[in-house]
Amino acid sequence: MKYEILPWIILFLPLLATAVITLFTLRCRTKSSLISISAVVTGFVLTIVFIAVNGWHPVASETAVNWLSIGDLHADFGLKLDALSMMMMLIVTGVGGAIHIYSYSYMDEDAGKARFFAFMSLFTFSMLGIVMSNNFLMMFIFWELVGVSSYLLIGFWFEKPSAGDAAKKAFITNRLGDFGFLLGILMVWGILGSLNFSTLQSSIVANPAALGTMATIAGLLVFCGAMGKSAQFPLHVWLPDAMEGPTPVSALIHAATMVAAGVYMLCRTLFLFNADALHVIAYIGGFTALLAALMAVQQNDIKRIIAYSTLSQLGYMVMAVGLNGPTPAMFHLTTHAFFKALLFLSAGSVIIGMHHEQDIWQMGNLRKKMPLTFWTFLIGALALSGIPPFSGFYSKDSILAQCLEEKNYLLFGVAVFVAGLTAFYTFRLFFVVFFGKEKSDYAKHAHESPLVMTLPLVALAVFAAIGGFIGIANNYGSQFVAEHETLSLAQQVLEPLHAPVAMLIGIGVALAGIFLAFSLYKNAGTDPLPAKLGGLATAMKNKFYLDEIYEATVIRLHDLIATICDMIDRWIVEGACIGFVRGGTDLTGRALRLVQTGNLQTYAFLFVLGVALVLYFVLGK
Amino acid sequence: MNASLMTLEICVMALGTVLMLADFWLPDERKKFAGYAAVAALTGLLVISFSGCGACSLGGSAFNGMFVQDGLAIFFKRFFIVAAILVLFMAVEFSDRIAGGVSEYYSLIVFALSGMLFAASANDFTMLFVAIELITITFYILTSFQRGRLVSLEAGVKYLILGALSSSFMVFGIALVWGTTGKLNFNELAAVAAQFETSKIFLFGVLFILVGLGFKIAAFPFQIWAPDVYQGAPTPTTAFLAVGSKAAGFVLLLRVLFTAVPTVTAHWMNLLIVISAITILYGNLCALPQRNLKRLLGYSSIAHAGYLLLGVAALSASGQSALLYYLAGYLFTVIAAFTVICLVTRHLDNDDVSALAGLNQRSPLLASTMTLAMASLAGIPPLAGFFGKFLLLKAVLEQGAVNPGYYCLAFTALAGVVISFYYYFGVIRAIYWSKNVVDVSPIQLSGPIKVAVCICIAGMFWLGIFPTTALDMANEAAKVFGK
Amino acid sequence: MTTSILTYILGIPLLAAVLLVFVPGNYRVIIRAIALAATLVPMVLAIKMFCQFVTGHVGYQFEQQIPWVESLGMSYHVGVDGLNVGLVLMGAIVAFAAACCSWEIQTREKEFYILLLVMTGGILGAFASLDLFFFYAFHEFALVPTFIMIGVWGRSERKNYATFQITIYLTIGALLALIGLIALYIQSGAHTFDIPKLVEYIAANPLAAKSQNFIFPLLLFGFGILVSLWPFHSWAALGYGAAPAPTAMLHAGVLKKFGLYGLIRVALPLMPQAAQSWMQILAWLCLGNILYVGWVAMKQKNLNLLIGNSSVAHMGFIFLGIASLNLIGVTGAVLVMIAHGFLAALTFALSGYIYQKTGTLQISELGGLCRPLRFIGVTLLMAAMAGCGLPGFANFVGEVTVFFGAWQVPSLRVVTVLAVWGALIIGAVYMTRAVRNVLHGPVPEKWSKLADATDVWRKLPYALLLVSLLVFGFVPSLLTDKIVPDAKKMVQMANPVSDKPGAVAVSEIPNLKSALPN
Amino acid sequence: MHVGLEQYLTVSFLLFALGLLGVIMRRNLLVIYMSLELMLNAANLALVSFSRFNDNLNGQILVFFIITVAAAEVSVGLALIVALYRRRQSAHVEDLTTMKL
Repeated sequence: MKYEILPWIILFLPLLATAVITLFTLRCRTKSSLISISAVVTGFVLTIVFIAVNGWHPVASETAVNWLSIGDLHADFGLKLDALSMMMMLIVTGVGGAIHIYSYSYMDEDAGKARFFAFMSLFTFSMLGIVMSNNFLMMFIFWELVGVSSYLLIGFWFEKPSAGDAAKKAFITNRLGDFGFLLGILMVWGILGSLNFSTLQSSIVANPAALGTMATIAGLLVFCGAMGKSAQFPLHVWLPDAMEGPTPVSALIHAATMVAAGVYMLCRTLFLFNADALHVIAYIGGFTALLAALMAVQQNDIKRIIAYSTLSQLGYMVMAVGLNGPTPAMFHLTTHAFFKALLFLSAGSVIIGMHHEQDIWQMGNLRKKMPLTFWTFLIGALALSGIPPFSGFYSKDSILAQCLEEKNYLLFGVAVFVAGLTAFYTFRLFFVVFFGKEKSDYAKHAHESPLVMTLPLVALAVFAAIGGFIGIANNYGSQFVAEHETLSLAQQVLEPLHAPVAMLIGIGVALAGIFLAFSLYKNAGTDPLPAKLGGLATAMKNKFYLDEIYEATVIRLHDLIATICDMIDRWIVEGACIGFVRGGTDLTGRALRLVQTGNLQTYAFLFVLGVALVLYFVLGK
Repeated sequence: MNASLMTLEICVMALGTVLMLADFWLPDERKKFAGYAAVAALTGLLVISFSGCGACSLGGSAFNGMFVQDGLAIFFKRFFIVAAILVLFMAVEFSDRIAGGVSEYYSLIVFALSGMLFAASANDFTMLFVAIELITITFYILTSFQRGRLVSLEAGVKYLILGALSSSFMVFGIALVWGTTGKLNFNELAAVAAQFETSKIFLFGVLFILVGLGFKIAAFPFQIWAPDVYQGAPTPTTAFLAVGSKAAGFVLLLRVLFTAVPTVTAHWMNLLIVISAITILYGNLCALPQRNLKRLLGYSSIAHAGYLLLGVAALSASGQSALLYYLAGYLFTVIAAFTVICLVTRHLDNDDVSALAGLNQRSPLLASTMTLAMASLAGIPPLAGFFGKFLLLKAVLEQGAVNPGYYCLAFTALAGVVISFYYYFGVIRAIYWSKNVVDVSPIQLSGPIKVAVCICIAGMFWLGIFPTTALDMANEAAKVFGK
Repeated sequence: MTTSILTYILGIPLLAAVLLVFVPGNYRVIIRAIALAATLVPMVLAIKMFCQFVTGHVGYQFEQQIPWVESLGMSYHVGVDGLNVGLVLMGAIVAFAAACCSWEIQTREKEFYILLLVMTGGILGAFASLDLFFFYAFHEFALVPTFIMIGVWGRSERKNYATFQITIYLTIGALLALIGLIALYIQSGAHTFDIPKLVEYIAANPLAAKSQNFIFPLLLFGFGILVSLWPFHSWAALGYGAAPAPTAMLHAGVLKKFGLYGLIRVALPLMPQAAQSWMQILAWLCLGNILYVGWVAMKQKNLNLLIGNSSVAHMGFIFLGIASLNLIGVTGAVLVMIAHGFLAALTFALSGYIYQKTGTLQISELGGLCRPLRFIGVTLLMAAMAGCGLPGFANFVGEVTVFFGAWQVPSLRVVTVLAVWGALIIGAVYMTRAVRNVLHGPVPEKWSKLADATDVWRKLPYALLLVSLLVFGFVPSLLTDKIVPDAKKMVQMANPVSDKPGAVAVSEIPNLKSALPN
Repeated sequence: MHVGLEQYLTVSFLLFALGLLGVIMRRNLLVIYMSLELMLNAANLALVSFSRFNDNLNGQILVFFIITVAAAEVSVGLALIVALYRRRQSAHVEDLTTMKL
């Protein structure tokens, strides 16, 4: 592997940026932002250089230094560089870079710009760490770091109570996932005695039954981590609230990269999962996709809608993994990174145009005011809905095909239905925001965003458009499938034809969804749906009351236990026990000294009594 | 017989007489010097006793065995002289609170000292009785010396009656022992004691003697007098009572138990364990709610009698040497505490803990002395009290194999120490952070008393940090019972 | 033998304390300067020693031995090996930080600094001593100033009660341990208090099972009380809540570790059989710390009480590491000891600052402090993150290592799972809750004008502790490489060949593992 | 009848007990003090009789010591009690309870 130093540089540049910003340039906002941007962009360039030099499959794909070594516990600080990780590096640095640049002007009037970029760099560092790490412990470490940097970014406007709460919620929910993850790691280590991915893989390949009876449990525990990060049901609740953060954050973390980490991790450790584990994973993914899509239909906050669609797309990916389709999963992950980031950034530019008004029913007819945004958003929407030839179409289609290939028709049905819903709510949003008449003064005075913001939009739009046939699937295929033949451009364009059924149905439902949205929301001033759906609509609107349920069960329970413990501590341990001992001692003292009446006669009497006592003690027996 | 062995005693007697006579021709404003003279003389004697020159530091016996000069005796004689010196310093400071006959006060202290010196060498019940009475009777006077103060008289009378009671028990005991065995000399008695182990009358007698000694050291169940007397007596007397008289009691106790009737003692393991355990608890528990300083120290002295009894109860050489070591530390600690009280309460009629309020502003030296004293009593390194308690615990635990009761004893002692932390820290708190400080007038200290205080502090640290010398002395002294 | 660097490290503060006695109380600047110097120098020396420490070499270094009481086999004997070199370093650093933070003390500075220095000397002495007697005496010596400091300079209205409780509790603990140590001395029959000699002697002729079963519980619970082992924990939060920041820093950070160090240094290697039988119980007790106290911490309305409880909860991980009785676990325990030392000191220093500025630590009254107190806020945030075991800080390494160690013992799996829950979830909940309510949210009007720590001197202690946390968090091998050899020796002694919990786990790993490249 | 050691001892025991009772029961300091002397003399009687029957004179020597010491004790004691009486105008033990607890 040539230029072995490059990956290290790529990894540590953002951290360096964070350090420099926090230590020195916290005062000057422009300098800090430039530092951070240059760090990530350089990372992007270097990644390309590295790939150009080494190709997608370097010979010796690992480079490591020992980090911790105690007896049987041996953890390297190591990097694993293969098609999978390098692709992710490209996404993180590339999409991330675009978002960094975008934020430069998005955060322009914010006082905490420097802090913001420091956090962004920290996040980039941790994310790169996840994708590059070559062993479980490293991955867990960066896993946690990603969690905390998202915590910081969500709580960026910490003076807003809602932001603080959202950050807290996100952190703790993620921690729930990490709990399982760490246990999984412990279990795997306990049985196989190693943390290194390659080692583990080889040992499992050598002896598939190595994990023995623990296989399923271990797999699911590790999957818990993915559930937390990739916001799978039931740990999905944090993602929508996470929209409290600045829009670029939503784009970077909650669309393009962090939430993808879970899926990435699943693909990285695919060898751990046995059939049963994969089944569970698949169904959880499918269910999440459905649930989130349904919720998305009735949201009115522009960012939340996209957030829910993110959820359901993640569900897609996880489902794909569960159906032994790492390639489609990663493929969709990549394209999704493009178009979802695109959507978020466009939404961001809309929000800026609307002076931070996020309710879609306050908008309308923005295509006149913000043409560029309008077009980019459209491309994003089409890609998301899976209309050929946009990238989303190819990836989603590959997942549908995977379902059929696995003969899992239930999940196929779900996937199709979700595809339809996706198209529907996406274009609901689209029509309400960009068509019809202005529904507020803001909408009347909306304006297009500056070039620095729109440029990244264009760049992402391009990829969202052509992402489907520029060989992304090839790389992943070469990673996961042993005998994988690289497809030419034409073949890639026509790839979906291999599974015509899936393709046709997919396109069909997508178009249907769009048409439905068009007919309902073309000029709608208010949402006609609740009238039609009634209770279901409110249920959707309120996210099927899941937050409330959690509030009522999990959180209450924990609080209850805490209260009980506190009571015990206060009354039993401290009050009863200590109080008793203390009071008892004191009382005995006060009682004893009553003997000292001060009366000589009593003293003499007690003296004689004492004598008698001693005599009895010695001679009495 | 060679009376030269009694050089120390004779000199002290002479000193006492001289002091008494001095009262005639010393003008009142010079009375102080009598005290300092006494201090100087005693210091001289101390030096002699250490220098090894003169007969007072070589072994031997006089009055056909009534009077022995052995390691134990020498150890205790030095101890008593040091105690007397420090008490005399205090007495000089105290003299302005005595109505008349200051130099009598000094001389009485010196006479008491002579009694203690004899007690240290007593090897015969006659000598024991005379020595004890010499001490006790002088203390009757010393206790009630402030004839102006009712409490002083009351304390005197209480001490008198109970003291007389205990001594009559002792005398009767002696009578019985002598009647059954026909021996008064300890060594002779030891030779024959074995065959009387079963005779109830003999045991009766021994126990009665122990009653008398138990009264001196204020051990349960004969501790009842201590608080009142400590509280009422003039402070220097209290100090001397707490150190000298208690130590005299212990030296005699050791002699009787381990020289006179060792075979009997061996059977009384449980008795000693129980007594020391109860004494510790009683002293500490009663001290908890106590607000009067001297009374507090009275109770604490009961507790310490209990700790010292650990050394006796251990029935081992290491126990005895630990006891001696602990006494040495106790000497400096307690006298330091009482000196501070004596100086602080000069212009006050009550000696409540509150009297210490704001002491650290009034006189940092005294404040730190009191703090150190309390810390040492509580047993905190690097002070004497800690190492002493450490040795005692060690001695007791060593016997644990013999009798599990010793483990219980150790834990009782532990409980006692914990309780004592509470009230000792109460005193320290009163010094440093009491709410209402009424009097912040600085306390003037005369040069000599400063010296005395510094000696006490030095003593506490010396025994805590460089225990080797003292420990060797103690071991040397404890060898007496080895043979 | 030449004077060991350790003697200087622990001697300088004590000498300075004596020196201060003779400085008039109104020379505040001089007093403060002396105190700072007397802690700075030992810190520098400690760092120097840490760097000079020969890594990977088993046995003691920088030794010095001066006979003290031959008749009892006592001697002033100092030295460090992998187990305590880190602790000494940590103690020295925290001491300096505490001295820096003492600017909050306004009344009776002289007495305060004297006590602070005494405490410092005692602490460092306790960790450096290789003689049981000094080991104990130094600790006792450091303990007493704690009580007085809490009593005199303490905060809350319950300070008297707090002083009372902490005094009684710790005294009981210390005395139990003392009885245990004396009994150990007597029943070993080695007639020496010298730890290395004792270890050798007992390795040659082990203690009888009877005496082991008598002594070990004494040490376990004696030391346990000193470390606020559940259910003997209630003094800790209360005491720290009432203590002035520097005291809390020194006690919670350093002095508290004495008990754990004692367990590792004395109890485990000298009484293996007893250890084996007690470790299960210890493991379950430590859950009391991790879960129960964690929950209690959630309910606290006062920042200091919360921090105090969390520090008690953290002790649980150390106990778990010790209970696992294998190399990884014990190493992890030592790591957590050091890491938590820095962390506790840091958090208490910060809460002290906040208290100093706002005059309250009631969480309900605080809020949004990140805005006015930028530096302090950020530091507190990082401390909280370290507190819930975030990678990058030393705590994470320690805790994770402990988990790996405990997982190796099949019988401790359940405990480990619950402990992980406590570490990842409960810790996160109360820490984030605290951050949310203290640092985040809108700023109350009255706090909007608070003065942040700006000049270097004010920032120094916090920065120092934070940096230490980060350094050992990023490069744990700095510590582990030193700890492992001696920990291995210790564990071998604690696991007599007969039954070996570590071995079970190892044997359970398929042999292909040995073939794998580590 | 023949009077032997037992009889003497019984008498001295009785004396001792009487004295003890007096100390415990009587309220007047002077009487208490007399009872104490009674106890001392009980001891003396015992000693004398012992030395008479074991014909060994040490006991009688001791008796002399005791008598002397008793004398000293009495002189001091009476002085004390008188001083107290002067001040308190009473020699009753109930009046001596200013120090208690």
